[in-house]
Amino acid sequence: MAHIFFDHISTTPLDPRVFEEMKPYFLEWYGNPSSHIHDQGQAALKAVDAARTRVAGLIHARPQEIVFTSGATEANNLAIKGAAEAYEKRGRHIVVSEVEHFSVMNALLPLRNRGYEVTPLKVDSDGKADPEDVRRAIRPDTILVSVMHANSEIGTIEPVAEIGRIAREREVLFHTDATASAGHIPLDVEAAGADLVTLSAHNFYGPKGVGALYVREGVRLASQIDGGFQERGFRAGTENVPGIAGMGAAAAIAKEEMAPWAGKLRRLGKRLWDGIGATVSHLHFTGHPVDRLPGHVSFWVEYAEGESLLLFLNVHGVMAASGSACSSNLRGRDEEDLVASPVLRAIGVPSDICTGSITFSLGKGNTEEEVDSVLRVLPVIAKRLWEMSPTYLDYQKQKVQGGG
Amino acid sequence: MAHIFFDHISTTPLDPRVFEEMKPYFLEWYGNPSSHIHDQGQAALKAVDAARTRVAGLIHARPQEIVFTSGATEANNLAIKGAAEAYEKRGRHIVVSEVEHFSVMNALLPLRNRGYEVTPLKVDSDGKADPEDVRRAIRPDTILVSVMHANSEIGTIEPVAEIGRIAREREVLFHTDATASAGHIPLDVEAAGADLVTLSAHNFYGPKGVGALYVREGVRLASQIDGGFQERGFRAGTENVPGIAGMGAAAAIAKEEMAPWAGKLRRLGKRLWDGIGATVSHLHFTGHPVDRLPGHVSFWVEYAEGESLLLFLNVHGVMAASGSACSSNLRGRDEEDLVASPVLRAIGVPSDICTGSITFSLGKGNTEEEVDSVLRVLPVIAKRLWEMSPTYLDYQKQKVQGGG
Amino acid sequence: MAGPYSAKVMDHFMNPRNVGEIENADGVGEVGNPACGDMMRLYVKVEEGRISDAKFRTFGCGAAIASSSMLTEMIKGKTVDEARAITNRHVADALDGLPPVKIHCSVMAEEAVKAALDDYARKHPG
Amino acid sequence: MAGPYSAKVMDHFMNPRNVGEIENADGVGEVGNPACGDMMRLYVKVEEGRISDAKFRTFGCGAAIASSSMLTEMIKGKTVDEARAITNRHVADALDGLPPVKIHCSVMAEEAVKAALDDYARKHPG
Ligand SMILES: Cc1ncc(COP(=O)(O)O)c(C=O)c1O
Ligand SMILES: Cc1ncc(COP(=O)(O)O)c(C=O)c1O
Repeated sequence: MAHIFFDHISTTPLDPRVFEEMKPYFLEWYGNPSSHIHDQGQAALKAVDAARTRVAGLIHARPQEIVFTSGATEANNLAIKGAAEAYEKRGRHIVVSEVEHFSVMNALLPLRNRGYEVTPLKVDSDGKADPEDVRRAIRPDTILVSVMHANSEIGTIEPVAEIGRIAREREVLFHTDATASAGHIPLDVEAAGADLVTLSAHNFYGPKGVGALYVREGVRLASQIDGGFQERGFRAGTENVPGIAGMGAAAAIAKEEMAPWAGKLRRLGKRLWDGIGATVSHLHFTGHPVDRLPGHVSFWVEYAEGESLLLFLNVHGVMAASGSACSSNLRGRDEEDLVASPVLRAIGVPSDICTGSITFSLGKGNTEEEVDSVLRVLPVIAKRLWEMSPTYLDYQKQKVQGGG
Repeated sequence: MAHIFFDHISTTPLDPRVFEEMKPYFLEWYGNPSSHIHDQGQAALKAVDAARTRVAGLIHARPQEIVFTSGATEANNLAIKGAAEAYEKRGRHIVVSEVEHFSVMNALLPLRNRGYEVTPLKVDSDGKADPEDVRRAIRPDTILVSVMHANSEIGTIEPVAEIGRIAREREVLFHTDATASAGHIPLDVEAAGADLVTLSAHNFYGPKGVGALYVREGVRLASQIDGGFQERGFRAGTENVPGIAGMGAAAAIAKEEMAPWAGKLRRLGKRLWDGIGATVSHLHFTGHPVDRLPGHVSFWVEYAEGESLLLFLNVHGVMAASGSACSSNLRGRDEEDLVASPVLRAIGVPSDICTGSITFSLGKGNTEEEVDSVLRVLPVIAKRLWEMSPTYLDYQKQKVQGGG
Repeated sequence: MAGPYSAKVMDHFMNPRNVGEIENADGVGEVGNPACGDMMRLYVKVEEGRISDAKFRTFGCGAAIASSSMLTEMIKGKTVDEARAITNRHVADALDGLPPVKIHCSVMAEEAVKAALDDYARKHPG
Repeated sequence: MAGPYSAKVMDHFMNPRNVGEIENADGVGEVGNPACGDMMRLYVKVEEGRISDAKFRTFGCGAAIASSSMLTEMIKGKTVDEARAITNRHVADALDGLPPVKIHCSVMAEEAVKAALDDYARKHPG
């Protein structure tokens, strides 16, 4: 059967070259970097330092500005809670876009409980925040602005450079979550005016279990995982050496090959976008049509529910994600998870029909043939679900009545 | 040159069988468990669930009581901060032994700053806590007792079953950090009366970057890394699937082979202990002589400094750790790190001579020949350092004067 | 790869039984709400106190569609009282189980049959 | 594998120059404290205002031993004033650098030579 992976936004396959660079640190050089007095530890420490330089290179930072974490979620928690606690004396007000990932939104909850105030930034119907809104939202007690680089669900790229400039003018820290974008589109911490940047290895063909937070020299953070003195005191715990080496390798490869990857993904993405638009009715694209992640095609289909779409796609060997929380609610907290995603609500999609949202996110290994396969099966699947749906039936009856 | 790794307490080599079980989750089944609606995600979710069952099996727990983390440090932080915050209304008093790892001790700092009180438990000269001290330390507002299962620096095994029983009688949560012991000596969460247990994969031939916290059914914890709904809400972030699969494999192997490993390590450890005692003068063993980790031999040598001992050992291909902070102070905060370790101070080693402490921690791959090699080089190294040392010179002069 | 669902669920999801409408149904029950991700409409034909036919249309996830399909199979041929006695547990068990967070889909099926039979009772008093 | 130190440091650590005592030294300087992990005792012989011999004993880490050894090499043949001008930076540079947290070992060497020359000055006033 076909095995068409169009869910790169959830995770990417490890690049085999990255795996090769990780391998020596499993069986041969397994040392703990803190035990660098001996050869095993020294080899591990060198691997971590080399990876730090490579990750820094991806975003034009300096090696000592990279703090390795267990992933993007931890990096976002460290950025938000760490900055809030470190700059508490200066103020307790934070500005965030309303389309941030749960790992930013939920990191704010314990802070709110402790009296911090959060101003959410609205986005337009393409999912973009307005830098002028950031200017208006900043108060004398604002300590942090957090706006993501690109949205994973709808693909929209945010105007981070303008937001960073405004934050800097007002002497407020600027954090950007680049989980979905890093390694895929260029990101320069200077150009973005960013003080804190979240990166995730498994989103750019690196391993799971490792991420990084860029921390601009001079920026303070309260560490969130306390213990030994690793990562210059920002993050305790024995380093995930093979994982970090893998993140370094993935960063080096991405830096080198990002441009051709993006070129290919834009071509494939356009083919998919145009094809879907032409063949599936009752379909609405989401996110910005131009300022979006390469190879990212997101939309919702009326009268069809997301999980059912995904299940049928999977039966045809096509793996994708649903923007609605529904697709992951098999382990959700409770039935409330069944509602439409906050991002779709933020861009104004009516909540009674947007449970049918789909995100196709292509990767460097995908092909035109795979796109064409998806273009063949999607209309069939949509039709099948419509024919089962009471809402579609009502719509058709109304149309007949309206016409008659 | 020889490559004699006697530093298993810092980390262990990955078991090649564990690596084989991790491999499929790098290149072939790279899915995100949250995307379990499709085959890739489903394979990942199954791997995580299978590993959960295996890790639970190692400590006689139920699968749903295992929360995967990025390692022992994070697990200790989650246990201490998570329990403190969740049970804040009941009280703000915590009891810990004074020989806990930094990841317990330093996790208490932000809590102290918020008004929590901590009662340290003294240990005797072998490093053992007294359960009766725990009984005396518990107050009406005590919410948590934390005493490690075994100490990594001096090898002593603590009387956790007695402590657990007392904590349970008094309806106080009991956390034990089993980083150094899990996979090496039996641990049954029922027998230990433990509500929270910290585990670390890379300490029992599993991969770095993954650990677990056992959370007894019904125990509440405030999550410390917030975001998506992974690990039943205790810990957000995309799972480190290959790492978790590796931890599961390592747990299954350890459960099976722990007894023969321990038998071998006790033999090798005795050979090393007896040999060192017979050949190196001015040597003092640390930790309990009997209730200690198999293959763990720790001591300090008068008139010799730890880092120099380690450097010379490494020149001879022997890799070990120093109990003094000195060995890792190349990246320490400042010169204060040069002082003797808190554990050695706690067991009463005079701080002006204990910088020469050494921990040899053997693993399942070590041999008698390796032990004998170390027994040959250690006396030579000690002598060499003494001959360079002004304190040894003074000692000898005094001896001559005393004798004359 | 089995996916999150049992083989039985997947079979009923991919080959749902009794999809459609019944013209002049004796009872129609509608439960759920598309805004919450699922909605089911159940049609029953009742002859001599027995459900002689049942059809459904459902908007929803795999479990919702499979529960609807299974329900129609279960109620056909049953008396009204027997059908009323069907619980969500019966539906879930007949599907070889549902993931815990999908139990509400079987609840929806239970509610749908009750709603349809209430409608039948209203239309056929006495 | 190079270890945490430069090849120069490792050479001076493993083959330290001028270990020992000078009987009837013209100056002896002792700095550091074993409780802090390192202690150095430096002996100098001064002839016609020049350091004609230097020996040391050091308790301490690799950097402490290497700094001591390098220091004795550097001061031999120097005038007292030239030796006094030696800074920790000179010692560290001569060793091809030290890790940042080990800089204090070169500071100890600088202090040892000053202490030894102070002792010399006390014993040889005028
Ligand atoms: C924008 C964004 N930030 C953060 C995360 C969290 O990443 P992880 O689950 O790898 O920690 C995600 C995951 O999908 C994301 O899309
Ligand atoms: C007893 C104990 N607990 C916790 C830790 C922390 O482990 P990690 O650095 O792998 O997070 C260690 C590490 O040496 C330890 O010895």
